[in-house]
Amino acid sequence: MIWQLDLLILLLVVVCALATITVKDLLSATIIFGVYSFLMCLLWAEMGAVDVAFTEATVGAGISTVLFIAAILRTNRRSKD
Amino acid sequence: MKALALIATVITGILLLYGTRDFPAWGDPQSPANRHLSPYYIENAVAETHVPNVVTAVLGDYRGYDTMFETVVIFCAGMAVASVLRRNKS
Amino acid sequence: MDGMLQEVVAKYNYWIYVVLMMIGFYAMIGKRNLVKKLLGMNIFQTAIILFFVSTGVKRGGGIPILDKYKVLAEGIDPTQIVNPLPHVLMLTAIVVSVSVTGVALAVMQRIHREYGTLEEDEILERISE
Amino acid sequence: MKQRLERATGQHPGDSPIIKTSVRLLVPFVQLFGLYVIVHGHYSPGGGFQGGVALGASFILLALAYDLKTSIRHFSEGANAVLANTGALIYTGVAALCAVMGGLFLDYSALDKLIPLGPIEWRSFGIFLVEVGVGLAVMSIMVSLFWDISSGGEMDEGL
Repeated sequence: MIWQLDLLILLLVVVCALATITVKDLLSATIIFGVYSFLMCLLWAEMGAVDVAFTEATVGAGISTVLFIAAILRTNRRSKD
Repeated sequence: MKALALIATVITGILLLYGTRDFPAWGDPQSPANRHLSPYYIENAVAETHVPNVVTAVLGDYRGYDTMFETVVIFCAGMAVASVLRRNKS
Repeated sequence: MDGMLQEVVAKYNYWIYVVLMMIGFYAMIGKRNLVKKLLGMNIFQTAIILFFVSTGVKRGGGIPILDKYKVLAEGIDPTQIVNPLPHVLMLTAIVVSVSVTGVALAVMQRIHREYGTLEEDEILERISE
Repeated sequence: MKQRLERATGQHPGDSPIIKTSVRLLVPFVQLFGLYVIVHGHYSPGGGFQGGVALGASFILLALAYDLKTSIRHFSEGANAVLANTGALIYTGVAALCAVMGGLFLDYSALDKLIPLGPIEWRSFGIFLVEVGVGLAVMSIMVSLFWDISSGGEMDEGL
Protein backbone atom coordinates (compact mmCIF):
# COMPACT_ATOMS: atom_id res chain seq x y z
CA MET A 1 0.00 0.00 0.00
CA ILE A 2 1.68 3.19 -1.24
CA TRP A 3 -0.32 6.16 -0.03
CA GLN A 4 0.91 8.60 -2.71
CA LEU A 5 -0.34 6.28 -5.47
CA ASP A 6 -3.57 5.76 -3.58
CA LEU A 7 -4.24 9.50 -3.28
CA LEU A 8 -3.36 10.14 -6.93
CA ILE A 9 -5.76 7.46 -8.21
CA LEU A 10 -8.52 8.67 -5.90
CA LEU A 11 -8.21 12.24 -7.19
CA LEU A 12 -8.21 11.01 -10.81
CA VAL A 13 -11.35 8.98 -10.08
CA VAL A 14 -13.14 12.06 -8.76
CA VAL A 15 -12.09 14.09 -11.82
CA CYS A 16 -13.35 11.33 -14.14
CA ALA A 17 -16.68 11.13 -12.30
CA LEU A 18 -17.16 14.90 -12.58
CA ALA A 19 -16.30 14.80 -16.29
CA THR A 20 -18.74 11.93 -16.86
CA ILE A 21 -21.72 13.84 -15.57
CA THR A 22 -20.83 17.24 -17.09
CA VAL A 23 -19.94 16.31 -20.70
CA LYS A 24 -22.86 16.97 -23.07
CA ASP A 25 -21.90 14.40 -25.71
CA LEU A 26 -23.17 11.06 -24.42
CA LEU A 27 -20.64 8.99 -26.38
CA SER A 28 -17.78 10.92 -24.76
CA ALA A 29 -19.42 10.51 -21.36
CA THR A 30 -19.53 6.74 -21.89
CA ILE A 31 -15.86 6.56 -22.87
CA ILE A 32 -14.90 8.61 -19.82
CA PHE A 33 -16.97 6.22 -17.76
CA GLY A 34 -14.83 3.39 -19.15
CA VAL A 35 -11.73 5.23 -17.96
CA TYR A 36 -13.38 5.67 -14.57
CA SER A 37 -14.01 1.91 -14.39
CA PHE A 38 -10.40 1.10 -15.19
CA LEU A 39 -9.13 3.50 -12.53
CA MET A 40 -11.52 1.90 -10.06
CA CYS A 41 -10.15 -1.52 -11.04
CA LEU A 42 -6.61 -0.25 -10.37
CA LEU A 43 -7.70 0.99 -6.96
CA TRP A 44 -9.15 -2.41 -6.03
CA ALA A 45 -6.10 -4.29 -7.25
CA GLU A 46 -4.03 -2.00 -5.06
CA MET A 47 -6.28 -2.75 -2.06
CA GLY A 48 -5.69 -6.51 -2.48
CA ALA A 49 -9.13 -7.37 -3.90
CA VAL A 50 -7.86 -9.09 -7.05
CA ASP A 51 -11.09 -10.92 -7.85
CA VAL A 52 -13.19 -7.78 -7.63
CA ALA A 53 -10.66 -5.91 -9.77
CA PHE A 54 -10.78 -8.61 -12.45
CA THR A 55 -14.56 -8.58 -12.47
CA GLU A 56 -14.66 -4.80 -12.77
CA ALA A 57 -12.15 -4.86 -15.63
CA THR A 58 -14.20 -7.36 -17.62
CA VAL A 59 -17.66 -6.08 -16.73
CA GLY A 60 -17.44 -2.37 -16.01
CA ALA A 61 -14.91 -1.44 -18.65
CA GLY A 62 -15.81 -4.11 -21.19
CA ILE A 63 -19.42 -5.23 -21.41
CA SER A 64 -21.03 -2.22 -19.74
CA THR A 65 -19.33 0.29 -22.05
CA VAL A 66 -20.25 -1.71 -25.13
CA LEU A 67 -23.89 -1.91 -24.03
CA PHE A 68 -24.00 1.84 -23.41
CA ILE A 69 -22.49 2.59 -26.84
CA ALA A 70 -24.95 0.25 -28.55
CA ALA A 71 -27.92 1.88 -26.84
CA ILE A 72 -26.67 5.42 -27.51
CA LEU A 73 -26.17 4.75 -31.21
CA ARG A 74 -29.75 3.45 -31.43
CA THR A 75 -31.13 6.58 -29.70
CA ASN A 76 -29.93 10.18 -29.38
CA ARG A 77 -26.30 11.06 -29.02
CA ARG A 78 -26.79 14.60 -27.71
CA SER A 79 -28.05 15.48 -24.29
CA LYS A 80 -29.30 18.86 -23.18
CA ASP A 81 -27.46 18.97 -19.87
CA MET B 1 -34.98 22.23 -9.66
CA LYS B 2 -31.20 21.94 -10.01
CA ALA B 3 -30.63 24.08 -6.92
CA LEU B 4 -32.99 21.84 -4.97
CA ALA B 5 -31.10 18.75 -6.14
CA LEU B 6 -27.80 20.35 -5.16
CA ILE B 7 -29.10 21.23 -1.70
CA ALA B 8 -30.40 17.70 -1.13
CA THR B 9 -27.07 16.23 -2.27
CA VAL B 10 -25.04 18.51 -0.03
CA ILE B 11 -27.21 17.77 3.01
CA THR B 12 -26.85 14.01 2.42
CA GLY B 13 -23.10 14.42 1.99
CA ILE B 14 -22.73 16.39 5.21
CA LEU B 15 -24.69 13.76 7.13
CA LEU B 16 -22.48 11.00 5.74
CA LEU B 17 -19.29 12.96 6.48
CA TYR B 18 -20.53 13.41 10.03
CA GLY B 19 -21.08 9.64 10.16
CA THR B 20 -17.48 8.89 9.21
CA ARG B 21 -16.34 10.28 12.57
CA ASP B 22 -17.26 7.02 14.26
CA PHE B 23 -15.54 4.77 11.73
CA PRO B 24 -12.43 2.78 12.59
CA ALA B 25 -9.23 4.06 11.01
CA TRP B 26 -8.70 2.98 7.39
CA GLY B 27 -6.77 -0.30 7.15
CA ASP B 28 -7.06 -1.18 10.83
CA PRO B 29 -6.62 -4.98 11.28
CA GLN B 30 -8.58 -4.87 14.55
CA SER B 31 -11.71 -3.17 13.17
CA PRO B 32 -15.04 -4.95 13.89
CA ALA B 33 -15.53 -6.04 10.27
CA ASN B 34 -12.19 -7.85 10.32
CA ARG B 35 -12.57 -9.58 13.67
CA HIS B 36 -15.93 -11.26 13.49
CA LEU B 37 -16.39 -13.94 10.80
CA SER B 38 -13.56 -13.70 8.31
CA PRO B 39 -10.77 -15.22 10.50
CA TYR B 40 -12.72 -18.50 10.40
CA TYR B 41 -12.79 -18.43 6.59
CA ILE B 42 -9.09 -17.57 6.28
CA GLU B 43 -8.00 -20.25 8.73
CA ASN B 44 -10.28 -23.10 7.68
CA ALA B 45 -11.25 -22.61 4.03
CA VAL B 46 -8.18 -24.32 2.59
CA ALA B 47 -8.35 -27.25 4.97
CA GLU B 48 -12.08 -27.79 4.44
CA THR B 49 -12.29 -27.38 0.66
CA HIS B 50 -8.73 -27.70 -0.73
CA VAL B 51 -9.16 -24.49 -2.76
CA PRO B 52 -6.25 -22.03 -2.38
CA ASN B 53 -8.29 -19.04 -3.56
CA VAL B 54 -10.34 -18.15 -0.49
CA VAL B 55 -12.71 -15.93 -2.46
CA THR B 56 -13.69 -18.80 -4.78
CA ALA B 57 -14.12 -21.15 -1.83
CA VAL B 58 -16.45 -18.76 0.01
CA LEU B 59 -18.29 -17.85 -3.22
CA GLY B 60 -18.92 -21.41 -4.34
CA ASP B 61 -19.27 -23.34 -1.12
CA TYR B 62 -19.99 -21.38 2.04
CA ARG B 63 -22.20 -18.81 0.32
CA GLY B 64 -23.57 -20.92 -2.50
CA TYR B 65 -27.07 -19.53 -2.17
CA ASP B 66 -25.78 -16.04 -2.99
CA THR B 67 -24.18 -17.22 -6.20
CA MET B 68 -27.18 -19.33 -7.17
CA PHE B 69 -29.58 -16.43 -6.95
CA GLU B 70 -27.06 -14.19 -8.68
CA THR B 71 -27.25 -16.57 -11.64
CA VAL B 72 -31.02 -16.41 -11.43
CA VAL B 73 -30.86 -12.60 -11.47
CA ILE B 74 -28.74 -12.60 -14.64
CA PHE B 75 -31.12 -15.10 -16.22
CA CYS B 76 -34.11 -12.92 -15.37
CA ALA B 77 -32.33 -9.87 -16.81
CA GLY B 78 -31.85 -11.67 -20.12
CA MET B 79 -35.50 -12.72 -20.15
CA ALA B 80 -36.64 -9.18 -19.32
CA VAL B 81 -34.57 -7.56 -22.07
CA ALA B 82 -35.82 -10.05 -24.65
CA SER B 83 -39.44 -9.57 -23.66
CA VAL B 84 -39.19 -5.77 -23.56
CA LEU B 85 -37.43 -5.27 -26.88
CA ARG B 86 -38.38 -8.08 -29.26
CA ARG B 87 -41.38 -7.40 -31.44
CA ASN B 88 -43.96 -9.92 -32.53
CA LYS B 89 -42.89 -11.08 -35.96
CA SER B 90 -46.24 -12.46 -37.10
CA MET C 1 -2.83 19.77 15.62
CA ASP C 2 -1.10 16.42 15.66
CA GLY C 3 -4.33 14.65 16.53
CA MET C 4 -6.09 16.38 13.64
CA LEU C 5 -3.43 15.25 11.19
CA GLN C 6 -3.80 11.70 12.43
CA GLU C 7 -7.57 11.97 11.93
CA VAL C 8 -7.07 13.18 8.34
CA VAL C 9 -4.64 10.37 7.51
CA ALA C 10 -7.01 7.77 8.98
CA LYS C 11 -10.17 9.05 7.30
CA TYR C 12 -9.38 10.79 3.99
CA ASN C 13 -10.34 7.71 1.95
CA TYR C 14 -13.84 7.73 3.42
CA TRP C 15 -14.26 11.41 2.61
CA ILE C 16 -13.39 10.83 -1.04
CA TYR C 17 -15.89 7.95 -1.19
CA VAL C 18 -18.57 10.30 0.13
CA VAL C 19 -17.66 12.87 -2.55
CA LEU C 20 -18.00 10.19 -5.26
CA MET C 21 -21.36 9.16 -3.88
CA MET C 22 -22.53 12.77 -3.90
CA ILE C 23 -21.56 13.12 -7.58
CA GLY C 24 -23.57 10.05 -8.50
CA PHE C 25 -26.54 11.11 -6.39
CA TYR C 26 -26.60 14.57 -7.95
CA ALA C 27 -26.54 13.06 -11.44
CA MET C 28 -29.44 10.78 -10.51
CA ILE C 29 -31.77 13.51 -9.26
CA GLY C 30 -30.49 16.67 -10.99
CA LYS C 31 -29.83 15.68 -14.60
CA ARG C 32 -32.71 15.43 -17.07
CA ASN C 33 -31.26 12.97 -19.58
CA LEU C 34 -32.04 9.33 -18.83
CA VAL C 35 -28.63 8.03 -19.93
CA LYS C 36 -26.99 10.57 -17.64
CA LYS C 37 -29.15 9.31 -14.80
CA LEU C 38 -28.03 5.75 -15.51
CA LEU C 39 -24.35 6.79 -15.56
CA GLY C 40 -24.93 8.51 -12.22
CA MET C 41 -26.46 5.35 -10.82
CA ASN C 42 -23.41 3.36 -11.91
CA ILE C 43 -21.11 5.87 -10.20
CA PHE C 44 -23.21 5.61 -7.04
CA GLN C 45 -22.92 1.80 -7.13
CA THR C 46 -19.16 1.83 -7.61
CA ALA C 47 -18.76 4.28 -4.73
CA ILE C 48 -20.68 1.97 -2.41
CA ILE C 49 -18.77 -1.09 -3.62
CA LEU C 50 -15.52 0.82 -3.04
CA PHE C 51 -16.59 1.57 0.52
CA PHE C 52 -17.44 -2.08 1.21
CA VAL C 53 -14.16 -3.37 -0.23
CA SER C 54 -12.22 -0.83 1.80
CA THR C 55 -13.70 -2.14 5.07
CA GLY C 56 -11.76 -5.35 4.50
CA VAL C 57 -8.35 -3.78 3.96
CA LYS C 58 -5.60 -4.46 6.47
CA ARG C 59 -2.39 -2.46 6.36
CA GLY C 60 0.37 -4.74 5.12
CA GLY C 61 -2.02 -7.60 4.36
CA GLY C 62 -1.52 -10.01 1.46
CA ILE C 63 -4.04 -11.02 -1.20
CA PRO C 64 -6.47 -13.84 -0.29
CA ILE C 65 -4.83 -16.53 -2.43
CA LEU C 66 -2.92 -18.84 -0.14
CA ASP C 67 -0.16 -21.40 -0.48
CA LYS C 68 -2.09 -24.66 -0.07
CA TYR C 69 0.57 -27.01 1.27
CA LYS C 70 2.12 -24.42 3.57
CA VAL C 71 -1.28 -23.58 5.07
CA LEU C 72 -2.16 -27.27 5.50
CA ALA C 73 1.15 -27.92 7.24
CA GLU C 74 1.52 -24.97 9.59
CA GLY C 75 -1.69 -22.88 9.54
CA ILE C 76 -1.95 -19.16 8.94
CA ASP C 77 -2.26 -15.91 10.87
CA PRO C 78 -5.55 -14.17 9.87
CA THR C 79 -4.14 -10.66 10.37
CA GLN C 80 -1.70 -11.17 7.48
CA ILE C 81 -4.42 -11.65 4.83
CA VAL C 82 -7.05 -9.10 3.78
CA ASN C 83 -10.65 -9.89 4.65
CA PRO C 84 -12.19 -11.98 1.80
CA LEU C 85 -15.83 -11.63 2.86
CA PRO C 86 -16.52 -8.11 1.42
CA HIS C 87 -14.92 -9.22 -1.85
CA VAL C 88 -17.40 -12.09 -2.20
CA LEU C 89 -20.40 -9.91 -1.43
CA MET C 90 -19.29 -7.15 -3.79
CA LEU C 91 -18.59 -9.62 -6.62
CA THR C 92 -22.30 -10.42 -6.52
CA ALA C 93 -23.13 -6.70 -6.43
CA ILE C 94 -21.12 -5.99 -9.60
CA VAL C 95 -22.91 -8.80 -11.42
CA VAL C 96 -26.29 -7.45 -10.38
CA SER C 97 -25.22 -3.96 -11.47
CA VAL C 98 -24.51 -5.06 -15.04
CA SER C 99 -27.90 -6.82 -15.19
CA VAL C 100 -29.60 -3.66 -13.99
CA THR C 101 -27.73 -1.63 -16.62
CA GLY C 102 -28.87 -3.97 -19.38
CA VAL C 103 -32.52 -3.90 -18.37
CA ALA C 104 -32.46 -0.12 -17.95
CA LEU C 105 -30.96 0.37 -21.43
CA ALA C 106 -33.66 -1.89 -22.91
CA VAL C 107 -36.41 0.12 -21.23
CA MET C 108 -34.74 3.32 -22.45
CA GLN C 109 -34.80 2.10 -26.03
CA ARG C 110 -38.47 1.27 -25.66
CA ILE C 111 -39.12 4.79 -24.35
CA HIS C 112 -37.24 6.26 -27.30
CA ARG C 113 -39.26 4.15 -29.70
CA GLU C 114 -42.47 5.37 -28.09
CA TYR C 115 -41.77 9.09 -27.54
CA GLY C 116 -38.76 9.89 -29.76
CA THR C 117 -36.67 11.48 -27.04
CA LEU C 118 -34.77 10.69 -23.86
CA GLU C 119 -35.13 14.04 -22.09
CA GLU C 120 -37.33 13.82 -19.04
CA ASP C 121 -39.25 17.11 -19.50
CA GLU C 122 -40.04 16.40 -23.14
CA ILE C 123 -41.33 12.94 -22.27
CA LEU C 124 -43.58 14.49 -19.61
CA GLU C 125 -44.89 16.96 -22.19
CA ARG C 126 -45.70 14.17 -24.66
CA ILE C 127 -47.50 12.21 -21.97
CA SER C 128 -49.67 15.16 -20.92
CA GLU C 129 -50.68 16.01 -24.50
CA MET D 1 -27.14 0.90 -37.66
CA LYS D 2 -24.28 1.27 -40.13
CA GLN D 3 -26.26 3.86 -42.07
CA ARG D 4 -27.12 5.76 -38.92
CA LEU D 5 -23.46 5.84 -37.88
CA GLU D 6 -22.52 6.95 -41.38
CA ARG D 7 -24.92 9.86 -41.18
CA ALA D 8 -23.63 10.83 -37.74
CA THR D 9 -19.92 10.79 -38.54
CA GLY D 10 -19.93 11.43 -42.30
CA GLN D 11 -17.68 8.51 -43.22
CA HIS D 12 -18.01 4.81 -43.74
CA PRO D 13 -17.23 3.03 -40.46
CA GLY D 14 -15.52 -0.16 -39.57
CA ASP D 15 -15.11 -1.89 -42.91
CA SER D 16 -11.32 -2.02 -42.92
CA PRO D 17 -9.61 -5.35 -43.68
CA ILE D 18 -7.07 -4.72 -40.91
CA ILE D 19 -9.74 -4.82 -38.20
CA LYS D 20 -11.46 -7.85 -39.73
CA THR D 21 -8.27 -9.89 -40.05
CA SER D 22 -6.97 -9.04 -36.61
CA VAL D 23 -10.32 -9.85 -35.00
CA ARG D 24 -10.46 -13.17 -36.85
CA LEU D 25 -7.03 -14.01 -35.46
CA LEU D 26 -7.83 -12.71 -31.98
CA VAL D 27 -11.16 -14.44 -31.30
CA PRO D 28 -9.83 -18.01 -30.69
CA PHE D 29 -7.29 -16.71 -28.20
CA VAL D 30 -9.93 -14.71 -26.33
CA GLN D 31 -12.04 -17.87 -26.09
CA LEU D 32 -9.07 -19.90 -24.90
CA PHE D 33 -8.37 -17.28 -22.25
CA GLY D 34 -12.00 -17.42 -21.13
CA LEU D 35 -11.81 -21.19 -20.72
CA TYR D 36 -8.53 -20.84 -18.82
CA VAL D 37 -10.07 -18.31 -16.45
CA ILE D 38 -13.02 -20.62 -15.71
CA VAL D 39 -10.91 -23.74 -15.20
CA HIS D 40 -8.11 -22.05 -13.26
CA GLY D 41 -10.40 -20.15 -10.90
CA HIS D 42 -9.29 -22.28 -7.93
CA TYR D 43 -5.69 -21.17 -8.07
CA SER D 44 -5.75 -17.63 -9.42
CA PRO D 45 -8.16 -14.69 -9.61
CA GLY D 46 -11.06 -15.59 -11.82
CA GLY D 47 -13.95 -17.98 -11.85
CA GLY D 48 -17.16 -18.69 -13.65
CA PHE D 49 -18.42 -15.18 -13.96
CA GLN D 50 -15.26 -13.53 -15.28
CA GLY D 51 -14.55 -16.39 -17.69
CA GLY D 52 -18.12 -16.34 -18.95
CA VAL D 53 -17.88 -12.63 -19.63
CA ALA D 54 -14.61 -13.13 -21.53
CA LEU D 55 -16.21 -15.90 -23.63
CA GLY D 56 -19.19 -13.69 -24.37
CA ALA D 57 -16.89 -10.78 -25.24
CA SER D 58 -15.34 -12.85 -28.04
CA PHE D 59 -18.72 -13.14 -29.80
CA ILE D 60 -19.43 -9.46 -29.15
CA LEU D 61 -16.07 -8.65 -30.76
CA LEU D 62 -17.12 -10.67 -33.79
CA ALA D 63 -20.38 -8.76 -34.00
CA LEU D 64 -18.58 -5.42 -33.68
CA ALA D 65 -15.95 -6.09 -36.34
CA TYR D 66 -18.16 -7.85 -38.91
CA ASP D 67 -21.88 -7.49 -38.34
CA LEU D 68 -24.63 -9.06 -36.30
CA LYS D 69 -25.40 -11.72 -38.93
CA THR D 70 -21.89 -13.20 -38.67
CA SER D 71 -22.12 -13.38 -34.91
CA ILE D 72 -25.51 -15.10 -35.09
CA ARG D 73 -24.20 -17.52 -37.70
CA HIS D 74 -21.36 -18.58 -35.41
CA PHE D 75 -23.52 -18.87 -32.29
CA SER D 76 -27.15 -19.38 -33.21
CA GLU D 77 -30.14 -18.08 -31.29
CA GLY D 78 -31.34 -21.58 -30.47
CA ALA D 79 -27.95 -22.60 -29.07
CA ASN D 80 -27.90 -19.40 -27.07
CA ALA D 81 -31.22 -20.15 -25.39
CA VAL D 82 -30.28 -23.79 -24.78
CA LEU D 83 -26.91 -22.89 -23.23
CA ALA D 84 -28.40 -20.23 -20.95
CA ASN D 85 -30.93 -22.70 -19.59
CA THR D 86 -28.31 -25.45 -19.31
CA GLY D 87 -26.03 -23.22 -17.26
CA ALA D 88 -28.73 -22.29 -14.77
CA LEU D 89 -29.85 -25.92 -14.68
CA ILE D 90 -26.34 -27.25 -13.93
CA TYR D 91 -26.13 -25.07 -10.83
CA THR D 92 -29.54 -25.94 -9.44
CA GLY D 93 -29.15 -29.54 -10.60
CA VAL D 94 -25.92 -30.06 -8.68
CA ALA D 95 -27.48 -28.41 -5.64
CA ALA D 96 -30.59 -30.58 -5.83
CA LEU D 97 -28.50 -33.72 -6.45
CA CYS D 98 -26.72 -33.04 -3.16
CA ALA D 99 -30.09 -32.94 -1.40
CA VAL D 100 -31.20 -36.15 -3.15
CA MET D 101 -28.03 -37.96 -2.14
CA GLY D 102 -28.78 -37.35 1.50
CA GLY D 103 -26.87 -34.19 2.34
CA LEU D 104 -28.02 -30.63 2.66
CA PHE D 105 -28.93 -28.43 -0.33
CA LEU D 106 -25.61 -27.26 -1.89
CA ASP D 107 -23.52 -29.44 0.45
CA TYR D 108 -21.21 -30.99 -2.15
CA SER D 109 -19.61 -33.51 0.21
CA ALA D 110 -22.83 -35.59 0.00
CA LEU D 111 -21.91 -36.45 -3.61
CA ASP D 112 -19.23 -38.72 -2.18
CA LYS D 113 -21.81 -41.54 -2.16
CA LEU D 114 -22.07 -41.28 -5.96
CA ILE D 115 -18.36 -41.49 -6.82
CA PRO D 116 -16.08 -42.04 -3.84
CA LEU D 117 -13.34 -39.42 -4.06
CA GLY D 118 -13.42 -38.23 -0.47
CA PRO D 119 -15.67 -35.48 0.89
CA ILE D 120 -13.06 -32.70 0.80
CA GLU D 121 -12.11 -33.42 -2.82
CA TRP D 122 -15.81 -33.43 -3.68
CA ARG D 123 -16.23 -29.99 -2.18
CA SER D 124 -13.43 -28.73 -4.44
CA PHE D 125 -14.88 -30.49 -7.46
CA GLY D 126 -18.42 -29.33 -6.72
CA ILE D 127 -17.23 -25.71 -6.78
CA PHE D 128 -15.73 -26.42 -10.21
CA LEU D 129 -19.00 -27.89 -11.57
CA VAL D 130 -20.92 -24.90 -10.29
CA GLU D 131 -18.47 -22.46 -11.87
CA VAL D 132 -18.92 -24.16 -15.24
CA GLY D 133 -22.68 -23.67 -14.94
CA VAL D 134 -22.29 -20.01 -14.06
CA GLY D 135 -19.87 -19.52 -16.97
CA LEU D 136 -22.28 -21.02 -19.53
CA ALA D 137 -25.24 -18.99 -18.30
CA VAL D 138 -23.32 -15.71 -18.15
CA MET D 139 -21.80 -16.19 -21.61
CA SER D 140 -25.16 -16.73 -23.32
CA ILE D 141 -26.96 -13.99 -21.42
CA MET D 142 -24.26 -11.39 -22.14
CA VAL D 143 -24.28 -12.22 -25.87
CA SER D 144 -28.07 -12.10 -25.98
CA LEU D 145 -28.13 -8.76 -24.12
CA PHE D 146 -25.78 -7.30 -26.72
CA TRP D 147 -27.78 -8.72 -29.64
CA ASP D 148 -31.03 -7.34 -28.31
CA ILE D 149 -29.77 -3.89 -27.37
CA SER D 150 -27.65 -3.27 -30.46
CA SER D 151 -30.38 -4.29 -32.91
CA GLY D 152 -33.41 -3.05 -31.00
CA GLY D 153 -34.82 -6.56 -30.79
CA GLU D 154 -34.95 -7.08 -34.55
CA MET D 155 -31.88 -9.35 -34.74
CA ASP D 156 -31.20 -8.42 -38.37
CA GLU D 157 -28.80 -5.48 -38.67
CA GLY D 158 -26.66 -4.77 -35.69
CA LEU D 159 -24.12 -2.22 -34.68
